[in-house]
Amino acid sequence: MLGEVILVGVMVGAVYALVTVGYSMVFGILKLMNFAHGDTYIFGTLICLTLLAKYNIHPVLAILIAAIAGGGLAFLVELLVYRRLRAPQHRLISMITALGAAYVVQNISELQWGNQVMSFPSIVESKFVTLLGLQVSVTHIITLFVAVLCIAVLILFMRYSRYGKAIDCVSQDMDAASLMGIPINRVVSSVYFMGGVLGVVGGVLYSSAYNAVSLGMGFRGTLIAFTAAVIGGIGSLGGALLGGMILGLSENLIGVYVSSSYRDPLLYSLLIIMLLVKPTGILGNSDQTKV
Amino acid sequence: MLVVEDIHAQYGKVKALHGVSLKIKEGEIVALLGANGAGKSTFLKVISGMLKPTSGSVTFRGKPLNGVRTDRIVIAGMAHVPEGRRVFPMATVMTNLEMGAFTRKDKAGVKKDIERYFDIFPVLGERRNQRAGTLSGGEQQMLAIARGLMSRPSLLLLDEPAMGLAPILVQEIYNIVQELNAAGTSILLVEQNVHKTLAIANRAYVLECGVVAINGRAEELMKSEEVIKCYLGEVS
Amino acid sequence: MPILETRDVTKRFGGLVAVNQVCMTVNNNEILGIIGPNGAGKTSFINALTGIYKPSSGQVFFQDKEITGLPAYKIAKQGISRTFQNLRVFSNISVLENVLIGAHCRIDNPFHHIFLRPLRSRKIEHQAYEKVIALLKNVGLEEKKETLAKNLAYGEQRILEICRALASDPQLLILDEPCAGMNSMEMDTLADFVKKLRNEGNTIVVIEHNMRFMMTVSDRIIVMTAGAKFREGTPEEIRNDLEVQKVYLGEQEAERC
Amino acid sequence: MDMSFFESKMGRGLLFGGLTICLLLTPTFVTDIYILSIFNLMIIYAILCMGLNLILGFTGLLSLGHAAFYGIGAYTTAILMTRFGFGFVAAFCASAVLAMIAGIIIALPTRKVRGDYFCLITLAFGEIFRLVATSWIEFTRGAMGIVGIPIPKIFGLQIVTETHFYYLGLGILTFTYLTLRAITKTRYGRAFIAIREDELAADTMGINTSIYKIMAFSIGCLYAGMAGSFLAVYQTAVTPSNFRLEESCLMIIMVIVGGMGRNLFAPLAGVAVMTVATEVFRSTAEYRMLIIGLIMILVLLIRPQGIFGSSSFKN
Repeated sequence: MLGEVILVGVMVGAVYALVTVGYSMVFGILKLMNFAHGDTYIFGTLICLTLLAKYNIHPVLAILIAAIAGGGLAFLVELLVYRRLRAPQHRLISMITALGAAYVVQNISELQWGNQVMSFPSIVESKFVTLLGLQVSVTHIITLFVAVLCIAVLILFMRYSRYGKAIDCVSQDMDAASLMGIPINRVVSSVYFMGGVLGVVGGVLYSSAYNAVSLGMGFRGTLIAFTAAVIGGIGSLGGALLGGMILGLSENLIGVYVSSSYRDPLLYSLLIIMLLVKPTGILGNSDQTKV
Repeated sequence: MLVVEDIHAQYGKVKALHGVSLKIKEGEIVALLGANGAGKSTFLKVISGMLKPTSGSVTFRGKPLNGVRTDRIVIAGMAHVPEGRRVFPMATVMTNLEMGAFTRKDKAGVKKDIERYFDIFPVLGERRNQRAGTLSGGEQQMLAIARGLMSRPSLLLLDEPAMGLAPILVQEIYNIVQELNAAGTSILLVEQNVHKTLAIANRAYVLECGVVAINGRAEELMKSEEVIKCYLGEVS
Repeated sequence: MPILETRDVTKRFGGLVAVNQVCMTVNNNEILGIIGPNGAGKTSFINALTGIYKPSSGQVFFQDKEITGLPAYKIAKQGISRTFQNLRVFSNISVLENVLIGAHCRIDNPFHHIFLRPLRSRKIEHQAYEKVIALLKNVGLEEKKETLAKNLAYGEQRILEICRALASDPQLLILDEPCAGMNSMEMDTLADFVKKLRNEGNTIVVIEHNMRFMMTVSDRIIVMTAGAKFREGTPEEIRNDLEVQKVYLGEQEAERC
Repeated sequence: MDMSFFESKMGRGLLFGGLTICLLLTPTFVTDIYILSIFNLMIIYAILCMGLNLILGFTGLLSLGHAAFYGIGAYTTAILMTRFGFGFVAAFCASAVLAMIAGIIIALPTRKVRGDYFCLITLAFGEIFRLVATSWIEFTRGAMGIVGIPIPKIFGLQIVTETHFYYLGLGILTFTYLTLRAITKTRYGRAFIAIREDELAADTMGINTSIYKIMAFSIGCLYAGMAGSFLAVYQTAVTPSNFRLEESCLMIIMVIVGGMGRNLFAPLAGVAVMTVATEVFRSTAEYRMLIIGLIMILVLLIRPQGIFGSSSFKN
């Protein structure tokens, strides 16, 4: 039993990490809390649902289209809402506009799909296999595999590609990066786009693993991304992975062995405790204000 | 090669430049002098496209640069080494140099150039896989200059490269600047240290409160009563 | 009589030693200048004195009381007031309110008095107002008291910042690069103003690059390089010190001084 | 907008006097119960937003959990009056104090946590409150809420009709305004502004910034508790859905649209605009969040200081 719970926890954790990565990267570069993150990826997930359920499109193609739609939406939100308020003195103001953007995106989704819990088709046939003596769902294994693969590819991209290194440098010193000829606006847009794409992939995997999706998961997703990013260390990819795993595991353990109604209060308490104890997160760097 | 005419610029709430004009010819070292807050760094930011001037024009090799994005300006052949070094502290020396060549497409050439700068700055070669933030101030300054050179600029803008460095290092940096110039790079050097700068520059402009107070050939300015009075000050 | 004394004050940032075992004293009613190249740790040193940084080691004594590592607001209450290298006036509020905030810790108006003894509370606030008006008159900003600070000229904002620091009746006033961005005329005015403050009984520490300004105002000068105290002496001694010339002034510049 | 007339002493006096008379006489002109109920709603939001302005506009702290303190006030009054037989006045005071204590506890981390992280704490607290109110069924009756809150009596006077509630609300609002005005005119109000403008500089002025932030936050929460208590007796019922994140956001929008900062009345303009807008758009409730979101974005992009705000706010 414990083994299965842990495995599901790891699966959920990997999906959470996928959702967190985009949010965390955005924060790393712009120091902006993107409240619209969750609603954006739920929008993409719902598009995927429509494509699968209504038009019977092949799942891979559906996920691809949905991911691009989600990424495009994130890109649009950045362009229209955040770009003009990028200067550091607008940080609080841009947070409020981010909330506004979350509202708008959520409302648009609600007009299209309503706010009920909808059933989400399984992308792969749900079968159980016995692995190392554990009863495991194939869906869970594939979900875990895809999520880890996405994150691994992202980490490799950030570490070894020229563009990935440029993104990293923009987050370290935006002005200096622009003096190197790195096109800042394009880099920021692409980070938003990537965050949206990965979020949608995470959202689709999660919804398909649990066969359900609802608008309410959007805001919860934002909070999960916040919490996981804060636990792991905001702006760090490894931190996002670690934070996502910690959240996914603890959530499942508590859900099974204590009570599922304590799941969300736990999430929020973890966030508060982490902010109090180590606001820089497990893998984050501390920053010293310069006078 | 660079013609700047009548630049007015505002930086935040402070009006920083009130009509600054400046010319750089091919192969020159031009010094831009002035006290803290005289508008030197703001002026460089205008030239490299980081800050939009309220009026005035910048022309680089016959092409107007007004409102052109910084990355285009880098491609056009101008590199700006900012004040306070501003290396990417969490990235390695190697990555810093690679970023300097972001606008270049010739991978082999970039590799060759990196090795070349490791020859010129052996310290950097020794520390190529070290994080730039762990380098000392002087090493970071060399990295910043090398990084600026990676885009193969024909004009290098150096903003206070000697700032905060030990005097011995200052001399070394100045020697490097002269070498680079001898190798064919034109240089706009912003400095506070009047004498050292005038010693290596061909011409100089002195900024005071956002206007050019004096300009002329370096040797003449060295002897000028006006420079001494206006810029260095004399103790009464 | 020393008013401030530091013993081996050190400040480290990670591996970097910004301030290295600095010992110094400030005497009552003098103007002490601190000079040194950029990055020599002057501002970090001041930050360690005024509680913005906690010193990594060493001790600071102010009026014979140890203030090492106290939070900034407590040090301000003890009577050390400062200005900043990059202007930090409260830009969106009026000149008057800026200076009133400077007087904050000298306004004896406990919170419950606002409701329980409203008359006393109002009287105290009014006294503070009059004191601040007098101060503004003294620096020539009285006519602009209702102007938003951000709408003042740069030089006036510098004066306002000094005025705000003075409003707390400091025993020690620290000015961090007060001449930055000033032309030589404004600098002369500021030099006169600083000397006037000293003659009125204030003790002042000034950090500044401009040698002419420093030579004019300072009674004593400390030279810092690479985080450590390098030399100490009268302006005359510093100017003629060969080592200082080599490390900081440069030969030609020393000649010009 | 030219504000010089309203800022002159006579202009302000006239405006203030006129406004007071209008407010006092409103129930004699407005006989329509529905319209009067909108006025009462506005009064509740006015109290909340004046308090929030102290937190957001003066001190520059973003609170995404103001509705939770409002909720604490409402539930305290509801529980004390239905279960423990408290009178309204006692329950009202207890509500205010409890909300303030909660405010102090939530604001304690401000000494350690940076400004934008602090808003996450308030957000998390707001959600925790709502979840507890929904799932602690024995105590709060869960999503059903607490109903049948008795008619409030103040010194023997029964508050029953809309008009009665109007005057009660106006009384609380007046109290809010007068106390806030007294506080903000002293060194305390200036210290709050100094923290908003430049926390580090404020620190070197001898302002104990962490204490002052806790102070501003908890005082703002005190008024939220009062508004909650008023809501409980006015609606005679409270449910968790009254205190969602959406409510907190709505309050922020009201303050921003009206204008944050020095001018205590500025947020009220936002209250009026947003309450009327919500009523007008009631028929199109499905677009509500879209409209609120767009207003948030557009107002901040075009005029970050709000309609009547004088100072834009800095981080």
